[in-house]
Amino acid sequence: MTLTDHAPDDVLERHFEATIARNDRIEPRDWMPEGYRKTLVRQIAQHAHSEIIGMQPEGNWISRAPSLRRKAILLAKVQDEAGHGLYLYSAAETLGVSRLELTEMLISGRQKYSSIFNYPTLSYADVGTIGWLVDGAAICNQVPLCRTSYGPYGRAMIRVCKEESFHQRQGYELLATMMRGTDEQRAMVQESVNRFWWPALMMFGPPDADSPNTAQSMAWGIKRNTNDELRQKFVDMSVPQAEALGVTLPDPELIWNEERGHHDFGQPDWEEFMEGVKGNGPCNAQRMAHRRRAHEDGAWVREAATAYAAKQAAS
Amino acid sequence: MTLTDHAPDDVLERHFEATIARNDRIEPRDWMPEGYRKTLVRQIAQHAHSEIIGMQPEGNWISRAPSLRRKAILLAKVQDEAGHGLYLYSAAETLGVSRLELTEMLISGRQKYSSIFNYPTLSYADVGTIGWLVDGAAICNQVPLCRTSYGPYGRAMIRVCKEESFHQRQGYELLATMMRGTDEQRAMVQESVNRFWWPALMMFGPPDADSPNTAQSMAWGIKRNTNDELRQKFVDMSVPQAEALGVTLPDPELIWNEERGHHDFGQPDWEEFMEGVKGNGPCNAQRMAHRRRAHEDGAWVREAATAYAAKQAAS
Amino acid sequence: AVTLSTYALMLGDDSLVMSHRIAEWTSNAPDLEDDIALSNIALDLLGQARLLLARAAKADESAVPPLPEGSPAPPEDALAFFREAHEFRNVRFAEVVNGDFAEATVRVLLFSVWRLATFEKLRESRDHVLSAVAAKGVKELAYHRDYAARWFVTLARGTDESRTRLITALDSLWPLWPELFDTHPVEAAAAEAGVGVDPASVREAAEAVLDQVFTAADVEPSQAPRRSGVLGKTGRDGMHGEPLSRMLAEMQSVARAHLRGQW
Amino acid sequence: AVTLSTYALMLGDDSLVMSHRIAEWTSNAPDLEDDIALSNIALDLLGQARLLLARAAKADESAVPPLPEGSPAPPEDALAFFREAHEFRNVRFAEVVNGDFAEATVRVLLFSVWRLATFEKLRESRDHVLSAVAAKGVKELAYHRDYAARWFVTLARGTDESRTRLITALDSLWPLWPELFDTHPVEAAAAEAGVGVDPASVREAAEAVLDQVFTAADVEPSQAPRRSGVLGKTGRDGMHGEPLSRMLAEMQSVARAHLRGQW
Repeated sequence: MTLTDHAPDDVLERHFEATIARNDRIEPRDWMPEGYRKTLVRQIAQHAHSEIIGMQPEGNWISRAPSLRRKAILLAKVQDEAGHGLYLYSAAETLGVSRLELTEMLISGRQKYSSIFNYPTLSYADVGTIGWLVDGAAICNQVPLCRTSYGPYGRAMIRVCKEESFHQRQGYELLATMMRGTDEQRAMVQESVNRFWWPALMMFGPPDADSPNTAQSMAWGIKRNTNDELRQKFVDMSVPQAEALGVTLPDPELIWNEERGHHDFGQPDWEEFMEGVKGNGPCNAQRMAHRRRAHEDGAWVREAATAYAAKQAAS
Repeated sequence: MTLTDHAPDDVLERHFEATIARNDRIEPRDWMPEGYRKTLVRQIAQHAHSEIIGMQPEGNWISRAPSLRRKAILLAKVQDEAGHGLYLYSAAETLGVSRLELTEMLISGRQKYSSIFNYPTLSYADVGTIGWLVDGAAICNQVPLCRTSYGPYGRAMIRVCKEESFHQRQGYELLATMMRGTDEQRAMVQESVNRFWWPALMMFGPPDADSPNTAQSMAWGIKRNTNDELRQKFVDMSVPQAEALGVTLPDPELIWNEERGHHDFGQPDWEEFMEGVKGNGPCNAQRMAHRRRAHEDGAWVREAATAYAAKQAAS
Repeated sequence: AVTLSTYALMLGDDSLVMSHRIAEWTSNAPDLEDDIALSNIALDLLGQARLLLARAAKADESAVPPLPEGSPAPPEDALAFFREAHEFRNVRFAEVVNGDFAEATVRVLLFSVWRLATFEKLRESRDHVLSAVAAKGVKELAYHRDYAARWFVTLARGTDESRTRLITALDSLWPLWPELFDTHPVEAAAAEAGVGVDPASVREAAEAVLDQVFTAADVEPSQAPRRSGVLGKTGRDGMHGEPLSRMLAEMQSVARAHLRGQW
Repeated sequence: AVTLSTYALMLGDDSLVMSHRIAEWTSNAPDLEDDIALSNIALDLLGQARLLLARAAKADESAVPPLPEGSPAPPEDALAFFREAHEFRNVRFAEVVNGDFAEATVRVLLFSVWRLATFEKLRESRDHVLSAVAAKGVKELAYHRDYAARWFVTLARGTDESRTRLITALDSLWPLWPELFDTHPVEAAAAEAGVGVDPASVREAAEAVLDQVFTAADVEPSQAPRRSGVLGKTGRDGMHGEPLSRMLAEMQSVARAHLRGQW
């Protein structure tokens, strides 16, 4: 008999809290508070949706990749994002929701995905910049999640992070190669970095003062750092990389603060961020329409697979 | 009272034949033999369908026209083809069939269009070659039809021919301009002419010996020349134009025959021609699918227009 | 001269990109009459684009991308076929990927109502080329507007399906409507110099015309919120959506494959 | 060497063009597993294309389009990004515009069954590069075939709609099946020289495999007649359909905009 089966709620709750306190993992069959479960489902689903929607901005350039090697790298990367979506939906499924339900939540707009993917990709340099800055920011967000209290999520994140850091290096390498190319290519890289720097900073979410759910998530061990802590870490990490690359980060307030031992930096445009969250960003409608169409176009295929499986089972 | 209303059939028939013999026009309200009507509907419909399907091979290059002037010329030309379709469907409607019925005959494959449009357009030179050779062959076919015995058809043809000869000059002028350009452009023109020469010869239909309907159509004054007569005329006309352009017509048997006062020339591949007629040409499936899709996509619009008109009439 | 050039480029790019999208309807319209009408609209806009781009080139030759020696391409072609997406200054409205016929109806209606209000004022431009383009354009655009308004009312009052499609199309394009009336510094300067029109100054006139159409169609104005740009930048700044670079890849492919080509 | 080069180009172009079409499914498949599987197929084919085009370039350097001095593009990229449509030697089957998922299923099935039969023999090529590509490719193609065959049976035996769509797809692609087994003079010469495979020699093997799949799916072989070429020429002669030049306009756009670009 495991503890889950018949123990009264307060015993279970004490057990849950002790597990969290020990930094041990909660597993699917363990008892967990409903709020914990809901928060996790929301967070994992949003993360999974982000991987799936995130296939579009980069996928936009697969057909135009300027060398066969880059085409292979990009195609494999977008494929990995589908794979990440798959792990994460599986992790969410251990909490009792199906992938189909979650997909419908995405398509109907009831669940969100990362706003970064509502920005358009406008040149091939964006493939590199997304790798470097967007995947870089994602890694800062996600590395702590490898130690998240929910087992399946944490294990999924370990795989995801390993691949993401590979993608980040590939993105950086593309930009570095382009910087060794023509003047037009260097200008393309700089322009791309100008566009993605601020949206990348937004990926850590609003400033801590405006992020009411952070405390509970941290208490539950779902989240391990505040938004502002992670954002600072990302900035500190990116500055020397930008220097090595030879690009300028488009923030006049960006400067090393000897006293803090960190960089000071400016604030992104949180109003534009909120427009994106509300659905009014430059590509929200396009991303949602694409996902909805793909899902609807696939309905007859999924039905056929179900019908065939049923016939096989019956025979 | 006109002759049509109550006169017995043999009187009507004699009147019809006398009109034909005088080279006068038969008009919609005149009596006509059923075979004459059917032959005309088939021929006019096929001609109208050819204009409509013929929009596709050239339309394929509107989005890629290499100068703004050429883009305007090409767009206007394809638009004219839609206009020709319109005149011709109207002429057919005077014989008691509706445009919608005819469109459905086209889409279901029960009526044909000119096989030339089942060849693909593979370079911008094809826009010029279609103007020069395909429109040129069409004009040879159509000029005599301006004197065809059925009034509305003849009058439609007068308008069509006037515009076609304008298109032919534009096509020739494009090729002439390209021939003054780069080596690649000259090669492109020659390759295009190589591809379209034989299909253009096929536009006059099979050799007279294999064209059983010609005699009746000529007796009725629907057709004014045999296939081979028209083909000869086209070859004789094209040879000096090709020379002026600086391209070679891809027929080793092509040579001036002093005795006949005409060019001798080789035979096109009539087997390939028949494959096209049977639906197996390189683009038949694509052309039909395009037309079918456009027609089906427009169904709700046509329904809305009908519903709106009915509401307006009722109020 | 740079102001005039950039201003003409903005208007020219709107016309060129919009013309390209409308021309994609050729051989795809619901009926022959509409195929012809849409080609006609595309042709009118293309004609405007040629004159406007030529004006942009003449006002500031440095705006024209350099072509290899021996290229006979006129400057308006160099501008159309040899700039990258971020150098295009058209409003994002013009570049959106085509939808169904309801979308084409709304697209032509909104564009022509906006552009007509602009050209009515632009007839007074101190620049004789711009004023001539506007004077000719006003007649063309009035025809485009009337064609689209007729279909707008027909679809709104036709069947349930056509009404639903029309309203969906209106909601899908409406988020880009406010951007048409944003005043870019170049437009402000052009207006100041008496050669151009401040877009903000024509909003009232344009919306009054639209309201008439909406009323005739018994359609409520859309409530769809404005689509934001990227870091506050939109089409006029060269900040576009993803579809423009794809459109240009196709549009420019033949011209770029033959750098010294004669056409 | 010219024979070997052209033969490798033919195989390489098949893989490249087919890979491009399959990659267009990315982010569009009916389910994540299929998105991943199709990307995988596209990646395998792309890998084959790179090796085959590199072999073509090495066997005959004159086959490689000249690039401006300073271009660091490797020869396989020069071949992929700087040839015109008529210089591509792929079978027309590979270039057809994508349809629905049934079409993707039939496309991958027919292509992989054909190519697998070819590669099984090509493993014996006297050319070590071709034999190595074939040896590796056989495993990849067997996976592609199995994936497609599974879906072929599933769709055939799933719902009425899926069965209808599958048969429609089979009839739409079948007219290009016979062309896969036409022997081009270059292929005949390559087979003669012991470096290539005569396509005609693998038809029986390929059709035997297909028949097994058809039987499992309870589907009759298609009766759709062969699609003719232009003046007897088809893909292997550089005579393609309209879609190829559009595909290339997109595929080559970035590479061509940066003639000296480093990527």
